[in-house]
Amino acid sequence: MATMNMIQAINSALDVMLGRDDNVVIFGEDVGYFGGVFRATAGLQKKHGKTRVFDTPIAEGGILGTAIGMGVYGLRPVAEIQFADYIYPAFDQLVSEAARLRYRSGGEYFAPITVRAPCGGGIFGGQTHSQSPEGVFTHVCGLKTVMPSNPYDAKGLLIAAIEDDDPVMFFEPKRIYNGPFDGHHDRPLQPWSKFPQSEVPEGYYRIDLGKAAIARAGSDVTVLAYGTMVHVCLAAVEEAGVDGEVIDLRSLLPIDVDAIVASVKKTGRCVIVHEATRTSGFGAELSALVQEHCFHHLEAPIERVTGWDTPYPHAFEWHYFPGPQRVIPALQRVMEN
Amino acid sequence: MATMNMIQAINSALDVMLGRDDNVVIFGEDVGYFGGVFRATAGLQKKHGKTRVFDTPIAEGGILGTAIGMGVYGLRPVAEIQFADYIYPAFDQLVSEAARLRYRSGGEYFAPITVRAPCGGGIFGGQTHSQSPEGVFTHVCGLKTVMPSNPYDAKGLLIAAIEDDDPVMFFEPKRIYNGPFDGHHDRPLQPWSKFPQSEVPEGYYRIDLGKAAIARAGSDVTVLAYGTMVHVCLAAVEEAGVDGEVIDLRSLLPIDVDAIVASVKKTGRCVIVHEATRTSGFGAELSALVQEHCFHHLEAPIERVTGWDTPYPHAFEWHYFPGPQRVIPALQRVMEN
Amino acid sequence: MARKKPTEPAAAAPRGPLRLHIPEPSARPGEQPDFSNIKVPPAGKLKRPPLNAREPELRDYADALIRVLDDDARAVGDWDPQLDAETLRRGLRDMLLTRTFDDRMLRVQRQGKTSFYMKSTGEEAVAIAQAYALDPDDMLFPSYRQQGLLVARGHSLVEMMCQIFNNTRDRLKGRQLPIMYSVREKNFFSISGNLGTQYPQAVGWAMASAMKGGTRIAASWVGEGTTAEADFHYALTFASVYQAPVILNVVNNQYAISSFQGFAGGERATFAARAIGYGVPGLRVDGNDFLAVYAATKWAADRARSNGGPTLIELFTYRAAAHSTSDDPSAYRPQDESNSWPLGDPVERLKQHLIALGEWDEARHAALTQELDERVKADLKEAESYGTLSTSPASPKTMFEDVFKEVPAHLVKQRQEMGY
Amino acid sequence: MARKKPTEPAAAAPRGPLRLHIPEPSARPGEQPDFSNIKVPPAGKLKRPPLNAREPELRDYADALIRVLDDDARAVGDWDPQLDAETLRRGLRDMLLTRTFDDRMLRVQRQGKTSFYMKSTGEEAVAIAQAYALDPDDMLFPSYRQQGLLVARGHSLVEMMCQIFNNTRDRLKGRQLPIMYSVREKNFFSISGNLGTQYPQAVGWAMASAMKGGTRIAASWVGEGTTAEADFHYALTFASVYQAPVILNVVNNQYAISSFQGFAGGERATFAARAIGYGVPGLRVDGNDFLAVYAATKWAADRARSNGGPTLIELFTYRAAAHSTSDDPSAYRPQDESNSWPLGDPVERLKQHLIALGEWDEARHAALTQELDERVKADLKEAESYGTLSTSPASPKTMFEDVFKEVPAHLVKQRQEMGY
Ligand SMILES: Cc1ncc(C[n+]2csc(CCOP(=O)(O)OP(=O)(O)O)c2C)c(N)n1
Ligand SMILES: Cc1ncc(C[n+]2csc(CCOP(=O)(O)OP(=O)(O)O)c2C)c(N)n1
Ligand SMILES: [Mg+2]
Ligand SMILES: [Mg+2]
Repeated sequence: MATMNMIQAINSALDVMLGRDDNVVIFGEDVGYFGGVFRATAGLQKKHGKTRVFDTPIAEGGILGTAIGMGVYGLRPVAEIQFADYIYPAFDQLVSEAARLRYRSGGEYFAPITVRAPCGGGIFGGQTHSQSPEGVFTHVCGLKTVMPSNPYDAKGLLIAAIEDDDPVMFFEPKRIYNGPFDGHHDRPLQPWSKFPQSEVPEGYYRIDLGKAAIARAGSDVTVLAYGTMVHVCLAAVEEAGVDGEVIDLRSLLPIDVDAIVASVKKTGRCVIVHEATRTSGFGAELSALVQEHCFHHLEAPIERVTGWDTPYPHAFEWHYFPGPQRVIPALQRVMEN
Repeated sequence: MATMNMIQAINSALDVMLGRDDNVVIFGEDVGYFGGVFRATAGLQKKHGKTRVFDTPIAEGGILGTAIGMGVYGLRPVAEIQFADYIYPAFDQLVSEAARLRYRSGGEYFAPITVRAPCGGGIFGGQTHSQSPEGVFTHVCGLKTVMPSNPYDAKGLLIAAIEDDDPVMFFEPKRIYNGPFDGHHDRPLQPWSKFPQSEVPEGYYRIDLGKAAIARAGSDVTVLAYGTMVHVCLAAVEEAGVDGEVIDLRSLLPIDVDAIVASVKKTGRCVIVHEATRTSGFGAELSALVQEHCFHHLEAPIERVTGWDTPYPHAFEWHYFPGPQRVIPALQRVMEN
Repeated sequence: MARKKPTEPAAAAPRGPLRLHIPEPSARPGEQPDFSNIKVPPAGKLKRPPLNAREPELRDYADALIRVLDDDARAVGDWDPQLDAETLRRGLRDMLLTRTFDDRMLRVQRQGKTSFYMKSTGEEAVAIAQAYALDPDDMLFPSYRQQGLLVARGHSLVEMMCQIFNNTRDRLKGRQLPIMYSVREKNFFSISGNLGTQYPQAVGWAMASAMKGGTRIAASWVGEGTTAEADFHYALTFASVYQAPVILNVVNNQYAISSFQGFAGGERATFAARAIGYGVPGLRVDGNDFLAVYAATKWAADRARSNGGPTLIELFTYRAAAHSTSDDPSAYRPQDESNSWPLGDPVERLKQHLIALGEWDEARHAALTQELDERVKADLKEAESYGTLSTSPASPKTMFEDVFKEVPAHLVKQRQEMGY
Repeated sequence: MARKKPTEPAAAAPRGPLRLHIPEPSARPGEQPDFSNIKVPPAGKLKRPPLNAREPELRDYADALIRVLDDDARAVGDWDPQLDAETLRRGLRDMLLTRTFDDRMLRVQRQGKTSFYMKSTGEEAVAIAQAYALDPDDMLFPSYRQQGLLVARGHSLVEMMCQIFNNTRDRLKGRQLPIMYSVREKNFFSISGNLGTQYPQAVGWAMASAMKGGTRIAASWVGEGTTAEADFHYALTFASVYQAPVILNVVNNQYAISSFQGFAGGERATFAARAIGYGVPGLRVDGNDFLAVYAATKWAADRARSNGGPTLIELFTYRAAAHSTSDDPSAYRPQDESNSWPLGDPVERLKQHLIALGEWDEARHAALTQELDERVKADLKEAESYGTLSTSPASPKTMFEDVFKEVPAHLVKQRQEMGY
């Protein structure tokens, strides 16, 4: 066991997999010699060599196009997209190729790639360093989409993603790389070392994709969240004095419907929280699933608390970010019903 | 008044706008001399000249990137993407540029572009000539998304889209270019000429974006659909013997919430139908909206009838296509509650 | 020279009006075909450069046209690969078989037994000669118009037909549009409906082969129209940066559906010249000259195999048939344009070469033509016995498989909803 | 020559093992800076070609380096634009003002008054000289490192600072990361955070100008690292096909954050050479030579204005500062590398040229430096009086505006939810 923040846990997962499997290769913009703009790959090129961990041209579509080809050869490419906001140039290779290859080739070929991308706001990155595009990928059949909320999960899920023979979108909420952020931007950030999820085994372990975690058990209301929002919701339920059951989805696709349904049937209430824009965000799918499975158990309308349907405005970060000040009233509204 | 099928109505809209506004230009792959693979621009280059209607390189991202630049100059570009399945290479220019330009420039610059793209299946086009990606664009703030279901609406909505100063995604269900298809693929196709919506004024008229239409008034259940599915749903309610109120959304964003809510509050039941894959499709947003606004009026769970979460399989077109055989049972289920 | 204030409008330069240039082909329907703008240099003039020549020394090859077969159908010059007669006859047979297969499948589509077909008529030398110049274990990332690669590698025509019919023996389980083959045991990659995506994938595959210290190289094909897509640029950039062992082929058959190659930039430069800016050798080859295509490809393959890096090859040819069964070229080009194509027909040219060598004659050719026709008919008969699209396709039960390695819960549920 | 069976592995070629090439810069931290691989040709040797020269005649310019200022700081050769002393002094002033602004804003960011800043230190000649060579109504599609364009066009520094502070006078309403300017009245396009997207947009704008028979041309800028993006390829393809009146600039400052230009293909060819494959002229210019940059840009502008079509210009320079305030170059390049840059510093070189002309001296330079420093300080004082990011930003009420032309119902609702 060691104490790791989220970047260290991700670095450790990559290091472990590079050591275990000769077919794992890691590349992306500035990930090689420099070790990545968030230092996620720091030291890995020095340790594992220039052909295992290397820099690429600035061409996200080329990064993922070549990654697919490497996967077809038999490698397990782990590509970094420097910011999730820059994944769009690679959209065609993801949607038309990585996601479709196994199907269209009758299983002859597939793309066992992992795409790492820091996502989310709260770091004053402005509209092109703050986006949460995960919802789009959950609409693309053939892709798996994952977002961890803490160091322990980040390492276990990333190892599972790398070992997965399907393409996995692995989104990393950059706001919580160093510590769990609960939305109280005016308070000092607590480092991960103060939290149990920073206790991370140095070696190999995996957390299977598709299993949610109960971040906090409760009986009043089910709160569905992932990534940074898990910590926001944990703070919000405490401050609202509501016995909320906070479910950390961890994997959006496949989604752990059973865990969600079991909880909502128990609480009869549901609040869904994500940082991404509201309209057609993943919260919409969650809301539809919950009402389809739990219609007769629902005692109040399902609430969605999300980023506004605008770009992420640099100066208004805290007006945009769905923090406790927005989650708490939603919790209170569902409890009133 | 003239009798037009959907292609003729679209061609007429383009012709009218080329005539009315010198700043309207039309371009795309094979749209110039040849007139488009679906003939939507047939005759327009000959009539309006080579610099108003022209062919482009095969580069969807270049087509929309240059379209944005033309829009910044002051033109009103109408770009054709040959199939909606091929829009992904242009995704970054749409999401990061067309949708964001007005916002990030404080209103100094904007992209008054219209993107036409034939979408949907039912023509044995296989997985890369059958997709319905509209849902993805409704998640992108700054884009408007439209899908007509008949010639009259197609012309009026397309003219409104071209005149709109915001970027508009204009999806054309290719299966109904020649006639309204109700999902009964074993029956002969009825041409548009047999239906009143083929009565189309030759001149200028517009249908404002954001207003739904009641395709069929009813009191039992609200059926939300757009494009080809409107015709499938009309057939399904008749065959199910259910007094369904079929709402043709026409515009997905902005969405006519008032029309939807008024209907569901009246019927207490709702079935949502689209051809796109289910998970995180636009049906999810519709379901979430309906339960948020009509929770206390709902007498049965909202049902979604959609394409399966797989690519569109060439040989199994009719197993994939959500025809009456799948809409009818859904109608019956919601009525049972 | 008068000193001018730079911020004033440049006096020297005329101030517009600016004009937009719209490319225009040399002839449209109703007009006489006109290929006068195409320069056809004599065969055999160009030297075959050493394998280790650096790109700047090779620039002329991007603007030239590598040709081996002269007007008397003789193989001349440094690029003559000196293939033995047996190989040449096999090449003739494989090209003819590809053409026969295409003709038959077109009819089958016209009969409504399937939904779609695409011919490679006039371009057979590209696929056949290039397949010969590569090793059997080299990986192929084709577009939809290199069916000849499968013929050259001896793939079963019946299997190809079963895919075209989406029948019970379709290894792609009825999922794909006809001709979107995938044949792993022939190292033939799954064809994509999205243009150009295979290009960077081929580079990635080749990078992997190099990372692993392997010996296999990759080759990929796009049409000249597809060079405008991002994937073309990605592929050349990555191939150049990492010196990947890959051959990137541009089949310039003059058309992209209705658009002549001017809309891809062909009015301003050759497609082989695109390589120059990446420091990659660009070879422009007579695509209807079996020997030239073989020789250029062999050079590029040997270079890649000896860690010499990537090569871009433009195969200059002509799309003699319609783009696909959904297309009618008479709407955008002169009816008989293909007959005026200055570089002739690849089958006819190789046939004449063999005859000139005394290794072939009309009688044997007629016999071969008939033999292949019967073979294809027989294969068709067998394939149809497994069903056609209009009859019994493969089972829909399988349509929820292979979206993911294992069928996830939500797809099991959907399959059950469908009643399977 | 032995006749070989082609389908056998090629005997001639060695069969691997293949190796993957990973580009490596000449020096890393702790090592001596090493620019020995950079050839610096003497100034004044190249002829200035006629405006109507066709691309093939211009190929040498893509591998050359256009230079006007020689080692004695004298303007020599055919490319000397013969600018008058007044213009040269203005150029010096604008370059120095840009540098002073950058230095001050860096401090402001370090003080926590804003979140981010990017300097253009060492690259000032690019923006200033190019702005001079264009007309004021020509449209500029810059990247984030051409702030000098605004300085050259006389834009208010206070306004720029207000954007950097996101304060109450920020015309971008607090929405954008600092330095992502948009200044319509200066024909300066909105800077995008997504690399390269402005390149095809500039081409589209230029196409529109040509469609309308206008006189205005467009210019756009990307860094050498960004040339790997799709938009670079789209821009060159469309510019070539439609012969758009546009100047496409590649600022090769040797680095893309931590990656040296070899990862963009710079080990194999110049970035100017990319133009060749599109039949577009490519000019490679000493980017730290104010006169050379001016002259090459003027040539391209005059050419475009006279319907001569697009030009690609590679501006060969060096990023002397960190990539941004989020970056620390000491982690990936030798500490003092910039001092060894063989093409010197653009401000110093123009200063020496003016002194050599007898039009400038150290005393005046010192005075100018102090004047500009005071001006920037004064402007900063005013800008701060309108607030900084850490104090009062513009009102959040506006954050729902401009997503669409009119605020749609769902955004009105969300604004109300937010309490405005
Ligand atoms: C990304 C994408 N855009 C558009 C299309 C539609 N399309 C199919 S083939 C074709 C023309 C391709 O021409 P070319 O690359 O020259 O190949 P050829 O057909 O001549 O062999 C087009 C535009 C597509 N399949 N994919
Ligand atoms: C599409 C996209 N990918 C990645 C980034 C992250 N990024 C910002 S600047 C930069 C380096 C650009 O280098 P270069 O093009 O050489 O310009 P320079 O910074 O040297 O002026 C990168 C990778 C981005 N902004 N957009
Ligand atoms: Mg072609
Ligand atoms: Mg750079």
